[in-house]
Amino acid sequence: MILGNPWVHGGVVGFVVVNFLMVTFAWSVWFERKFAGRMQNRPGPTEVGPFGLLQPIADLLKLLQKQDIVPDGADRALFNLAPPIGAILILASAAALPFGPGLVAADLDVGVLFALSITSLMVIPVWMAGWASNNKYALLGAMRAAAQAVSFEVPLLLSAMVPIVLAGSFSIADIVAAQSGYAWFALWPPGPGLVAFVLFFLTSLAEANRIPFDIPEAESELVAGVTTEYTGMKFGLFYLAEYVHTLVASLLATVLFLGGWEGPFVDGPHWMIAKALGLYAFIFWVRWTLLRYRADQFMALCWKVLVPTSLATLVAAALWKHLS
Amino acid sequence: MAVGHGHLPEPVAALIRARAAVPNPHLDVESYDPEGDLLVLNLGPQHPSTHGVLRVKLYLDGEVCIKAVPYLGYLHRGVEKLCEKLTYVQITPIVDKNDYVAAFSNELAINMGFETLLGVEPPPRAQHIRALGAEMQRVASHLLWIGTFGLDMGGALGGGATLFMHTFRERESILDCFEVLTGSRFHYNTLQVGGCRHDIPAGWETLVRQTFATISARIEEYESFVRTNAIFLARTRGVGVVDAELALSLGVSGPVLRASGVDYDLRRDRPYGLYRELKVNVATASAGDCQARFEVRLAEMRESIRLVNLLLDGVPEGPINVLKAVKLPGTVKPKPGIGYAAIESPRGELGTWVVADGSDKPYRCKIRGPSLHALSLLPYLAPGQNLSDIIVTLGSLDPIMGEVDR
Amino acid sequence: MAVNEENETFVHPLYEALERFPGADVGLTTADRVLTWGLTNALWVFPMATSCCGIEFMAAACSRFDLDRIGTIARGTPRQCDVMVIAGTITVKMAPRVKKLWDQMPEPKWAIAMGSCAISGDFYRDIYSVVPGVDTFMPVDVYVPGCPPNPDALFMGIRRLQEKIRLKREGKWTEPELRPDTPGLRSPAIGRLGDPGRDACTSQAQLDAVLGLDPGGGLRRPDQKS
Amino acid sequence: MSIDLSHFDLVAENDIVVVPVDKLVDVATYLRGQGFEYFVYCCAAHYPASESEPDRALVEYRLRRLPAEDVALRLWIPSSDACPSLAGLWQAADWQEREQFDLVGVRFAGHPDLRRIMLPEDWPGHPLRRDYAIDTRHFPWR
Repeated sequence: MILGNPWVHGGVVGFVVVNFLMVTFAWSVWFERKFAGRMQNRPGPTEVGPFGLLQPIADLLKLLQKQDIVPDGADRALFNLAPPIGAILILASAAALPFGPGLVAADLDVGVLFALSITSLMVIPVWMAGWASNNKYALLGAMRAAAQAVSFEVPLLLSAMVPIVLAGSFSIADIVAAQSGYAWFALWPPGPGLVAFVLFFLTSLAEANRIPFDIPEAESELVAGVTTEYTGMKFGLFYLAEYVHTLVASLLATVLFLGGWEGPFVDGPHWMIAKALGLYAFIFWVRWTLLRYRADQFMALCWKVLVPTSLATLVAAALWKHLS
Repeated sequence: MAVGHGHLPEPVAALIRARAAVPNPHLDVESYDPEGDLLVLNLGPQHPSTHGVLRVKLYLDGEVCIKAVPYLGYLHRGVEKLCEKLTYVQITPIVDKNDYVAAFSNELAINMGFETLLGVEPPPRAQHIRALGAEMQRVASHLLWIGTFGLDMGGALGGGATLFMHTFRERESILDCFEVLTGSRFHYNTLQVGGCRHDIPAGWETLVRQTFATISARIEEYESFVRTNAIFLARTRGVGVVDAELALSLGVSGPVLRASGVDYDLRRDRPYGLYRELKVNVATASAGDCQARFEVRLAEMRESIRLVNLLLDGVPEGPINVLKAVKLPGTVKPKPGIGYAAIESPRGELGTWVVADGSDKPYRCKIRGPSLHALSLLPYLAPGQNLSDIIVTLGSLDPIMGEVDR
Repeated sequence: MAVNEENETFVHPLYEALERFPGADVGLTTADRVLTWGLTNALWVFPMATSCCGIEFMAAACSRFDLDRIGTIARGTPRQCDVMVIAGTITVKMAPRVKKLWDQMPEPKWAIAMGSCAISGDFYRDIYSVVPGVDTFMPVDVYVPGCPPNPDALFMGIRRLQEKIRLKREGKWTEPELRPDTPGLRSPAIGRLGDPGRDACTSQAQLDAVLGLDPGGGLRRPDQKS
Repeated sequence: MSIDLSHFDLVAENDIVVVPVDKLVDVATYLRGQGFEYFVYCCAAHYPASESEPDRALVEYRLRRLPAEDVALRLWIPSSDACPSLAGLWQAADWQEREQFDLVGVRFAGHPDLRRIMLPEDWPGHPLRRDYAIDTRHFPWR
């Protein structure tokens, strides 16, 4: 059977996954605007299409028509390369993410490591953009992003180690299988699992530059951070990378801690997607509620609180595994 | 009415104050940094959080500021020159645009300056309307400040925006009250020399009472925002500590001064108009940081709401202007002389210094805006601070560029 | 047509080739209509908010009026914006900066002059430091009169701009936007004409003032007889 | 409520003291020591030359001892002369004197940083002088 060929299978699943991510990105922008509007006593987009549903399409069409400006004194090659690299990297990170049994573009033995390492590469296009823009705000934003990524990688990986230790495998499929029977890692080992889940979630927020850790963007300080000089669709690609990054982080949290595609009635990708979107919406909720930390404060938070806690969690998980 | 001594125990607050050494705003950057390694960042004049068109030239070492040089005048509209060309009656709508979030206070200050020269006193009903308007304006102005302060900390795409939208909702309802009173949402042109132009319409008291009942219930939300939000506390505590002595020497007044522990309010200490009979509770805090300023403003809003409700009870009947036919320009002609009158605007001491030469136009009219003095704190506060903290400090000083540049 | 980096307009060769393709006209006009729809419904605004009108601009973005309803959001950087809303007085010191920010915006771009200060300088127009209207140094597409205009007036301005873009893209003739007549600027938000407390002499004085004004714009000088 | 300045041969009436130029710094130093630490304003008004008087400016400083004791120091400065600066005593005088220099054209001797504050550096003239036309052109912007 032709679908048995790993290349064909990977291609088909990858195509579906990438399109899923893109479509979710588009309408999550709509959802976020509506959601934020409801939080702020206003309706959000209403005029463009029914309930404003066509708003993302209009935004996309507009961004496509804008003039493409490369600022004077910018490093042209890096400036032009940064947005597509960001978008490609973040879409590639979804390759190892299974949406159901066998529904994965590339079933890697080290799936967790692959996804995490690719998402952590996102700092490179951001730094390229900040450096190449010839803009001080962008440079400051890139510096902040690099500092943030370097620090938050540590607790992110340490907390992701907890399900790996508990499941005894680096393969995402094995980790999900280990959680079957509703023994989700966020719930079952009562202490370390939940703590690791919260840590993973927090550090994912920081990785994806979401409030309260969005200091690389910091509109009120750095105008628009690294994207200050980007016009049209290049800005759109950064925007896409940011949202898809958040979505990938939600998907990862789902497979690592929330039992993946397991759920009542019928197991399947719909549960996976539902859980991930729930987390995704929660991130929006956090975003439109909280203020922003200062750079040094959240570095202190990372190194003084998150890293020791994640280490302790890892040790506790290892002990749990050893004793049971 | 002290709002407690801020959030910090007094010894700690004293320590913070002592540590806030006065940095030199005239630091010579050339000799400090002969290599030219500092990053020179021009914040503004068009920047999301410079509250208008302020430009601050920041010399940054990494992200830490070494020296901050504010450049003013991007909104210098020559109001003082314009006042020399217009008659006393025509000036009121012009000064509305100075402190554009508290237009009523501007009108009150300038007309009180003219009344000092003329030696007239508005009738009791007009005094009531003036005090009412000023207190309502104070609430509206502080609401806007809380919202923009949230924007400075949370960004236009985050929790700050949510706070901003909520405070604007309340502010809109106050503007509605003003619209019913004066016919205009924003720039009222409602006061004139010797009294008011617009009398209270029927049913207005009920509207105002309802509005302020709602707002006073919702202030609880903002209060809980201060007390329970860890990020807010982390961002404002101990940030931008204003030394009381420096503040006095810089002529800073209003909430910024009171948050530094100086118990001083013109409404109580140099009473004018109706405040001679009214007991005003002055809110102070001792810490002098951004959170103390937030708390003082919150307490002031509460006090203003109390005053509004009190004033609504006892509006006397009678005329609203002592002068006849003041609607026509040229009818107000004070004798030659120099007068100064000051009121407590939402931002502090808003004064008018008028020189009259016996004609129907002022010879020279200076508006002493509190924002200019508050902004002059920035070169002293910014050195040693992070870029993020400079934004927060600047926001907490609440400068309105229309009033700074005039 | 497109604009290259030297600000020259040119017809893309691909576009030329497409036009010769049979049946392309139907497809192209439809595509153009779709693109125009996208363009008009996602006008991101750069708030050039200098003074009072800036506060009303904020009010327009806030809950009662909500610019987001028609897909308009404010961005802090000119590079990502389509419409510059000049809200407030522009002084001689500020004008070069406004021009620079306008030049930094990518094509296609439009400008809305919000408030009488931006339109003509209003009563500051004779002041030594105030630019008498931003259209003296940059193009303006829509004028929104008022001092400051109510947020709903700004909404109407954005709607007018959308209509204008639509007509331009369809190649139809649009009425060139002129500075609004000064009588329009002076109309109060709530007419208190019928109020019993209003003196008849006020109405007469207003009428006289309106009749004595320069119908062409707002740039009348004291020494200049119309 | 007037402050005693008799050892300077000055009389305060209604908070207002007319001070000769050469005594300003001494009087101000004395007042600063007396607890007048709140600087309210520094204003200037220009008076063009008339038959009896040369071209001159009126400068007024207002100082306050909290809560409500005011003293206004009033000086007449001929245009050829400079007013002594009080920026060393009250920091607020720094910007206030710069503003009056910018707009009215009064020069302040001993000011640490006497530049224009409101108008661009290259602006000709001082707009709040009586002989300055309100609608002066400024190429190319107006």
